Amino acid sequence: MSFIRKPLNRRSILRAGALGGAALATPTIFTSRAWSAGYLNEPTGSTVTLGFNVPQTGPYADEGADELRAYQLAVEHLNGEGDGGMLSTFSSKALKGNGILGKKVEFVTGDTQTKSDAARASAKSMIEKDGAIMITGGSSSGVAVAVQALCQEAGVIFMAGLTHSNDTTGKDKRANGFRHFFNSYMSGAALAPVLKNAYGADRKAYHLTADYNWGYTTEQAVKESTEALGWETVETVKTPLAATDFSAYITPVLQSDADVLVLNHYGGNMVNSLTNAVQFGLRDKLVNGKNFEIIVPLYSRLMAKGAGANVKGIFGSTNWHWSLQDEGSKAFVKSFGQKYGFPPSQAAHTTYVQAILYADACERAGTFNPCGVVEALEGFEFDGLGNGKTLYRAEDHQCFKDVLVVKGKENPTSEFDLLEIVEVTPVEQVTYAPDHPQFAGGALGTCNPGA
Amino acid sequence: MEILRVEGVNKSFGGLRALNNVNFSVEEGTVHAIIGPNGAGKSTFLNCMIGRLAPDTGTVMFGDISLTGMKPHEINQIGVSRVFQTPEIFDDLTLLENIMIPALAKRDGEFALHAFARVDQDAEIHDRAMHMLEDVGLEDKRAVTASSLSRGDKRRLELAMCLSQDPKLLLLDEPTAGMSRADTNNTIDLLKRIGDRGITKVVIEHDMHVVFSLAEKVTVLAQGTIIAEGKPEDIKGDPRVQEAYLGGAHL
Amino acid sequence: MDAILLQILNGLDKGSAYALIALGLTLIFGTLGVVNFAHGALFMIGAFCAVTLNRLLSLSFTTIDPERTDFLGNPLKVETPYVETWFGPETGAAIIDWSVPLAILFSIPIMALVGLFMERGLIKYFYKRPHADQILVTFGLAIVLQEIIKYFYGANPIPTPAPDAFSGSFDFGVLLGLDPNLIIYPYWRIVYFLFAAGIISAVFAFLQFTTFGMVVRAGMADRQTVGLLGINIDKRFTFMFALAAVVAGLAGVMYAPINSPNYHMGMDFLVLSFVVVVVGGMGSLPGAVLAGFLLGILESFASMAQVVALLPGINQIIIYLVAIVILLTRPRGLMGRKGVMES
Amino acid sequence: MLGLNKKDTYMFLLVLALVVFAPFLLNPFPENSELAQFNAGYPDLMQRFLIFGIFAIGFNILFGLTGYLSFGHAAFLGVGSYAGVWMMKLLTMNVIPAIFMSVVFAGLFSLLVGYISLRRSGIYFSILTLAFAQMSFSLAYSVLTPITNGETGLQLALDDPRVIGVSQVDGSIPPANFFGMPMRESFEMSMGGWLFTFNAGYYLCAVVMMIAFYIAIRIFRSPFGMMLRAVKSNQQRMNFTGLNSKPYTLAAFVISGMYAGLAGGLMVAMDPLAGAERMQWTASGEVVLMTILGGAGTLIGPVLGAGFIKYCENIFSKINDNILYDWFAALPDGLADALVFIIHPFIGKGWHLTLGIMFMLIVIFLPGGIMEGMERIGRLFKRRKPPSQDKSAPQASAAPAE
Repeated sequence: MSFIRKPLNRRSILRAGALGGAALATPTIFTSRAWSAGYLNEPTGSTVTLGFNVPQTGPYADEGADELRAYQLAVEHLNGEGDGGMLSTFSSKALKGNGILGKKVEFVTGDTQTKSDAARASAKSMIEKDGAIMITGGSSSGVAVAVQALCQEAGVIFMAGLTHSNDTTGKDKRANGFRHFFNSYMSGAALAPVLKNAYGADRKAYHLTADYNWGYTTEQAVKESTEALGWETVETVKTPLAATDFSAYITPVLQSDADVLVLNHYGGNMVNSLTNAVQFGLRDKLVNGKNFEIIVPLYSRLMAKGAGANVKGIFGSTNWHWSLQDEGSKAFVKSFGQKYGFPPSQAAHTTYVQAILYADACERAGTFNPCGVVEALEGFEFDGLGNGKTLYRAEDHQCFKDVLVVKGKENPTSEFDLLEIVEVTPVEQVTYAPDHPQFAGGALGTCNPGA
Repeated sequence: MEILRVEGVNKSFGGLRALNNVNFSVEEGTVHAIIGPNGAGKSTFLNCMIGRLAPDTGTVMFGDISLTGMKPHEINQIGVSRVFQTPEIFDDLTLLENIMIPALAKRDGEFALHAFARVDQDAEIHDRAMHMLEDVGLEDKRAVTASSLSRGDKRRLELAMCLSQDPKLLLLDEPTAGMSRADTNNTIDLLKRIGDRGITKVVIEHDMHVVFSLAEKVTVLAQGTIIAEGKPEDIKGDPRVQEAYLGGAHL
Repeated sequence: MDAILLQILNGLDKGSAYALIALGLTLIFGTLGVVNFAHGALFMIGAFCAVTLNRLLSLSFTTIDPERTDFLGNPLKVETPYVETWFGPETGAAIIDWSVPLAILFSIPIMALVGLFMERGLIKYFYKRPHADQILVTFGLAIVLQEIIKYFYGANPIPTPAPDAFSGSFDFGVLLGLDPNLIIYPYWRIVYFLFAAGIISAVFAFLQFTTFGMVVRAGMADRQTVGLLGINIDKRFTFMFALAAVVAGLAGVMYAPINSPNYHMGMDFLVLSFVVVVVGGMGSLPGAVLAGFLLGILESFASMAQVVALLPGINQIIIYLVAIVILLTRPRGLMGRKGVMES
Repeated sequence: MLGLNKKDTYMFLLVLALVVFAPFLLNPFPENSELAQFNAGYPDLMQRFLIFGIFAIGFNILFGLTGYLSFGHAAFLGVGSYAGVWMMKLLTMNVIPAIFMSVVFAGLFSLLVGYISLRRSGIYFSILTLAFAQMSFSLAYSVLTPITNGETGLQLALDDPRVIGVSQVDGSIPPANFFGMPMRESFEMSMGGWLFTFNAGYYLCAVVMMIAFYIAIRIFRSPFGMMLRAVKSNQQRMNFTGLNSKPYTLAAFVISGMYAGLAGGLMVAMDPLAGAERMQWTASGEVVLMTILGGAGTLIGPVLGAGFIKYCENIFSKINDNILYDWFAALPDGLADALVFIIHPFIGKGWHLTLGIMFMLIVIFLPGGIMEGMERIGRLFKRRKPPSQDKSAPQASAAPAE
């Protein structure tokens, strides 16, 4: 269902930019973006415009809608409206609730369609037409990497939304791009010990992997970390992204001597492959005297809903979950829940946090200049945003924080209560060297202020 | 001199023998009619000549070139044009264009990538096409889309298209089918005028009035076999022909 | 060997969906000469009939349970479906559990109406228009239909489970005297195959043995002649369109438990089902069914790890590859008539 | 002028004027007004109008003239894009070699696909092209990842060789440029409340598009173009007229494939990334829609269709409820809520719905597309004037195109 919500503020949007109202009197001014001394889309009026680029059509539209809700909430909080949400629990106190650097926060929205081309087009229009100083959002790695590269070229900051592939802060990292969300490596590193405890060290895993970039990095991460703990990988099979019926890929699993199935699938793929796997009775199977198990490395609660009861008892990892009991999470769930009537998803959380972190960095840097923001975010340590102590590592612009290992809840009390937290894997365990082979290649380059 | 020579042609469709060992030849510069009752195999015969159907056995020689196995456009390029039973014209194009296309095909061959030339500045082709339109009396309608023509006009247009190529041999499949008497007479006149150009013509016809007004030689086909051949006057009286036409009241 | 047997089962199962959709497409093409790009959307609407019935049956009233709390710390609101209070908790739960099979009955009138409205309201004005226009307008309609569904049901897949009674798997291995658990197949997928077979037989029987069907078949062969006989073929064709919609809808209803329905599931099937129709031969009903099963089985084989290792990527392109080979070597498709749609 | 007849010269000049002054024409609303939402005069969208215009013009050479409906043209655009990005990775950031190679590769690929697909006609041809394009898309997305970078899309990197350029400048990838002039360079001009942007990349696109448009006019008016229309009209008559239709259709197919490649090359010249989705069947479908919506077989129609769809995609999708409330701020609350409630499903994430409805309306009521609509409006005005003496009725259909 879609909800129509009135914005709290109904003032008309005044576009920021070199013109403001001052130019009204002057007949003609020629400016060249290449010649101006400052940086691209420098806000000179009383407002600053952020660009929220989320999937509004296509299979991830519901996640996009949740991201958009979180952004609207973040904007309210930044502008000092509402209950302030996580601003009160955030360890940095630079934000004062008067917008960013005294400028009221306005926003524009665009539709990524979960396609690299469309996402770049909509980001470009927000930069070129609406004067957005920062682009954020997205629900897939392909889009994140594509838009991140665009923002680097154009000279604005990109605060990635939901993107889990190693490449976003690995071989495709960019100086102007930052990722708060965790990644494939972290999922593998967090899951492996939990899996070992739950299922033992002598397991044979069968991987079904979505045939695209994110699938590859996730398969590699889970494979390497489980093999390090003694598991054996029997087979890895790639499944077409467009596949809807996975029976042809599930039946060979029945025939192998594997006793664990790892579904490196996300979104609709994950819903279908998990549903199919359960249909084929994999969970009731006994192999080598052990219960057959299924693992979903990256859980999305929104999508898990689509798999219904099939998720029960299945392990996976997630960036954040609304049932966390730290102050930050509680404050966020409360303010989101009161505004919209249901708890936020991890996509909503990471995008909300990204918006806050960006605002805070501008505030601390004292400028919207992307290079200043980059400097303020690099190596920034913070707490109180729902994931405990977190570091924005300077070398690759990846956030390092605790990772949640979750499993499908046996007795959910509501339609939102699908996952339970099994373990909060401490950050040390998921930290890796910037030059780790899974992240090899690529370079940040230098920040680009676009002017 | 023979311009077309058909030897031992057989053609079957499933169990049906449509043409049975047909031997036939056309003298250059004559008008040769093929007549026969419905289902006699006239159209099949024509199609075999023109490469639309491949005969099972036998040869079709045009001069000293064998037409068997040649594609329709290749057959046309060596000088054989055809008028169809239902007019085959370019419905969406103007009359002028309808005639310029065959004229261009004649001049430039089966394929020419003249993507930068301008149709409306090709004086040679334009004049030729206009001339043909005048010949068939359609010059006033040169800018009209062909689909809007009456059936008779379409037929005349198709004829003009074929003539614009100066073919050596013109095959006509019931050129007056479905026409009013007046239109038919016009067409006969037209075809007679073409005769002056020395184009050899093979006419398949139902209407004996047409046949006897035009043809110098008549071949009668019945059940896939040639049953008679000769001058029109001789054919008229041939009892086999009478019989083939079952009473043949209209002979 | 057992692996191949299993893939044949998979192929038959997948092919059931292809065959049902292609059957409907062919009925519409064969009778009305219309290329219907909204046919996938009909399949999708069918699946959402199942979702809707499930929701209707689960309509609930709310009571407050002060013992438990929700995510905001407020007392938990407990939803109890009306049917459970009307028929008692157990019968009520059973009714909800059986919502998908019940949706078969629910969807038939709905799909027939959808088909009727589509044909009378839109398609009939396009009989004489070029195929490109038909494609465009039905494609537009497909977008509109799926956006409407998305507006009401969201973009995420919605779980629509089969009745519990069908949850297990059937052991073919034991039947064949092999080891147990070697060749097992989920009950619901077997049901789907049998259901598809039933529908297909029913459609064929209907066309074969009823006067109505005979007229329609004659119409498919030669529309003008039948029109000349003074038979009102148009009304019958409207009926055929509705029938095709019902077939697509039923395929969708029964498919809902196999993969959770989402608003774009129709588009996912659309291109494939067109390929199926063309491979089978435009306008040939047996061709459509045969090609549906054939392509399903080929697709299943192509996704076997051994095959993919040999020809990387073959699982992604097999259907298209087959289509190209068939069209180049046998342009009228497996069982098509010559000259249909060739210009 | 330029070997065009008078009428075509006027049309060419009109299009030229529209393209040159597009930065003004597309920004009719002052920057601070509520209606600025509907301004389309920013570089990215203006570039897209032209690029998809080129794509549609090329597609129309095949579909509009010969009637062969290809459902796989996006594959050529994709191949062109990949070739273009590879040139930028390997050779230089100058866009000219990239665009050139895009056209060459798309041409070669379309020659292959066309040679095979053109053995069939009608819907069989459509399905063949569709199958080729879907295969290209699927493989580019997965198995061919080393060449295409799969889902992420092929993009530039700091360590690309760029043998006759530089790999990086101060830690940044050098911008795509035309002999030193960066494509993203823009001049802004403000007049009163209006802001106009003149972008280097846009004007490069404009030059290329005008050349492409000029070539299309020449093809339409050439004997070759006439032969292509003959293919559509009656292929049988054409063959019995001594013309071999196969090389004609193949040439048209390859030319339109090269146009698609040109569009792909320009796309990466403006924005150096090539994503696999641009090869998907929906992308091929989009160009079909553009052409038919605009008016297949007309010269300007496809360009208008492309503009129409890209405008919907980029403008409607960005309108959100906040903006609606801003528009209706002056109205009483209840009324504003009601209006927003009514409009809400059609904007923002509902733009697909708007597009779907527009398709249907145009196809139902204007089978000849936008061009037919304009013609009808034109006739409405003409009818009021007394008929001029030199215009006999049939003359109107004399010029078949546009």
